[in-house]
Amino acid sequence: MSTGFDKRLIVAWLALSAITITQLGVGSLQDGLRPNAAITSGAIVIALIKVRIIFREFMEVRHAPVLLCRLTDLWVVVAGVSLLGCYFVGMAFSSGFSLR
Amino acid sequence: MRRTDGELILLWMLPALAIIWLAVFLLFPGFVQPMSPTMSAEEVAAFYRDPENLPRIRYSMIVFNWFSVGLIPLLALIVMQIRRMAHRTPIFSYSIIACAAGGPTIFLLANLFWLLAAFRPERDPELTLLLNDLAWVTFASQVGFLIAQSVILALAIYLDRQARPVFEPWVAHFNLLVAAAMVPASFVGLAMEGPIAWDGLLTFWVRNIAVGLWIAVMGVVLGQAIYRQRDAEGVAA
Amino acid sequence: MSASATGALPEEPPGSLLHRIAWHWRYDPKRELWIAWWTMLVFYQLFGLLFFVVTRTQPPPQPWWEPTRVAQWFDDHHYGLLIGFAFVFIISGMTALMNALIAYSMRRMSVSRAFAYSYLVIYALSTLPGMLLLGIALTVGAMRPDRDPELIRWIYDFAFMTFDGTMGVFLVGSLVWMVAILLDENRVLPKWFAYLSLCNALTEVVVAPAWIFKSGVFAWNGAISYWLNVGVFVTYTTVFLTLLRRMILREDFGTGPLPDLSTDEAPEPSGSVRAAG
Amino acid sequence: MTKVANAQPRPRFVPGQPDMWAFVLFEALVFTGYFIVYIIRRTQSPDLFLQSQAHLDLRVGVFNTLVLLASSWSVARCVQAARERSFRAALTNAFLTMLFGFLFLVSKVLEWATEIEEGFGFTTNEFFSFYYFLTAIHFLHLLIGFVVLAIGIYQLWSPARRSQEMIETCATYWHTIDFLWVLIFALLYVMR
Repeated sequence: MSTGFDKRLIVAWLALSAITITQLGVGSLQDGLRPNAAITSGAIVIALIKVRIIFREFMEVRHAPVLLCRLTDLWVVVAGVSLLGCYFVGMAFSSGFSLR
Repeated sequence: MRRTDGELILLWMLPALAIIWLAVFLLFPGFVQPMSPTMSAEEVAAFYRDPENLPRIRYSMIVFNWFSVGLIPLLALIVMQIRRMAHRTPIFSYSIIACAAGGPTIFLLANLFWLLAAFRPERDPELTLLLNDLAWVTFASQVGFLIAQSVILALAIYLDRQARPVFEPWVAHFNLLVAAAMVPASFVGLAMEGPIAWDGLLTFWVRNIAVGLWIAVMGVVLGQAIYRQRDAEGVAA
Repeated sequence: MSASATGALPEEPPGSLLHRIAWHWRYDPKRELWIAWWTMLVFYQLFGLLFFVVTRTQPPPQPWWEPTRVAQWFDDHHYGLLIGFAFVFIISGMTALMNALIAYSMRRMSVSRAFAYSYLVIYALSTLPGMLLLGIALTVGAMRPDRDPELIRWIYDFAFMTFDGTMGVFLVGSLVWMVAILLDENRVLPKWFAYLSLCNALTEVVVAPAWIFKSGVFAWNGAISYWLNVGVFVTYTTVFLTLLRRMILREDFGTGPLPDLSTDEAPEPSGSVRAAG
Repeated sequence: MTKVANAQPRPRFVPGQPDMWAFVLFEALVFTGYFIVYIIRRTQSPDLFLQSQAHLDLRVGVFNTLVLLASSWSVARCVQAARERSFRAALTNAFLTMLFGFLFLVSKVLEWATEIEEGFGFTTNEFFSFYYFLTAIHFLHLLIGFVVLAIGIYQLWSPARRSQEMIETCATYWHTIDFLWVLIFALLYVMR
């Protein structure tokens, strides 16, 4: 039983670290200094996936009552929607203003 | 030595403090005939520069700086009496402690503004006027804790339901009256002349006489209560 | 105090509000606590009304204004400031009863009295930078509109920076309350409220940049230094008002763990007996 | 539900005091507030933010994240070990967590020192204000985390204490430091 749990933790940790290391690749992208909606959305979504893994595996929300699962998932969704929403709405407004 | 002996020493400090406070009041040239808010910046600056006034301002305010917090032992003695009342909780004694911690700080602040105004009277008159305003408004308008301590004490007395209450009910009525007398002072900013200006009848005379009267009356009833407590303890022992 | 007084309580009569208040004044064993709690409720309502409506000093005006604009602001708000702050000064002493109630919550816990006393003195001190200095400064500013605008702006800065930029008293006060709740074994207040106090303390830290920035989200009226902080503070205040009310309902004047609230939220007459167990 | 969980039915429970989750969720909301403000301000002057962001070293950010993920992993292992009453392993993992936390602390201070040396301070521009603000408020959570971790270690130390509930509560706090950093990392270092 012990090793079973331990394995799950290792897998979670390796997955999280691997995702993080792939984000190094963004740094080597030579796209100049321009806003990039794809990278931004990717960064936010990946971060939230990582957060959810931390919730479920490390913080053991997996085994917690359904209410806590729902609440944490709700927060992940709210954070995702509001961060992405603010980014896209904000960008639309700022480019709209710069066009005029 | 009984506990009340120490309390009596604290209480008997009060007449000495009262004399000091009265002396400060008479020595400070801006009190006996209170400075008017209608004075211009030049007049205020001249008041502080006047070689007749300057030493009196400084020495009176230095003494006030020493003893303005002298009210705290009186409040502490009131706390000790509230603890003897027939209450279920220490809410009222805690409240008076909170008033004791908050109130005198404000008088100290007014005192500091006066001392600062007198420190360099040769500065720009506008600045002296500002310090003078800060001192007077702080001194006059800050009645919140004085009102609170009177009202809380009145509540405590009303709810002290025992055969021989610590204070007579009239002390509570008196405290409410004192609290009411202080209310107009907080409107000091609204008028430069008249009864609620900082040199006015309500703000200056009524309020300060109320404070003086409160200290005197509370001193006397506290004394009675402590001596009675001491006698009771003597009998018990 | 004798617990027997709670035993034979006459039922609360259904009459008018005044009758009910008179009944509580005469018979309710918890009247002291209720006086403090209602003072707290009324104070926060008045505080909101006076600061947001009468004086219109909340949300705060812009920190980047030029002196003449600041003088203009004082002109526009002349009577609101002078009358509003007069009422603020009158009610400021109500904080003493409120802090006494919170200190009492700590006294009811199984912790040292030192916690109650620390909180009491810290919050007694907090009224000065927390609202009185603001009131004094703005009263002085509004009194003489013909003052040099540079001096008026000094008054303005003095007022708003002492008000918005004072953090330590609330920070340390919240932490004292938090530690007391976490150590308590009498279940006076729930542990989650202690962790919420930590959140409140952490948002006090966030105000600090207001001393550095004159505009933007970290300024004294910025989205982070002001609005988020106010949002957290209002939540925190609402929560502790509710929890203190429940504490008074559960109060049994014993020294052991506080009993649970029965479902109809009525205090149990036998509460004082249960405390002995 | 996953198959594994079905195979081993366990009673559902919140690790540690459920109360700590009030902190986690409330603090998550407060940080969402900070992030929203940051993103809105960022979209209003994207060039300034991008140019300033280029002065940050993504590798440092990745390193920070890896260190904190490792600390989260070790504190999770600490909880598992304590649950199985193997306290020696639990203590080792708790100290390991402390070590990772300390590594993060040092690397953060070094990063700040580098930025300041290059002339990028708190008031340099809006990006750096946010950068220092978000990293500093997170740093404060980390410092509190050391106190929390110390409480956990104190619990593990003596057989007389060892409250599983306390240890799990401390772990929940520590994970909060981790997941908040994951978001800060994405927003400060990665997003464009």
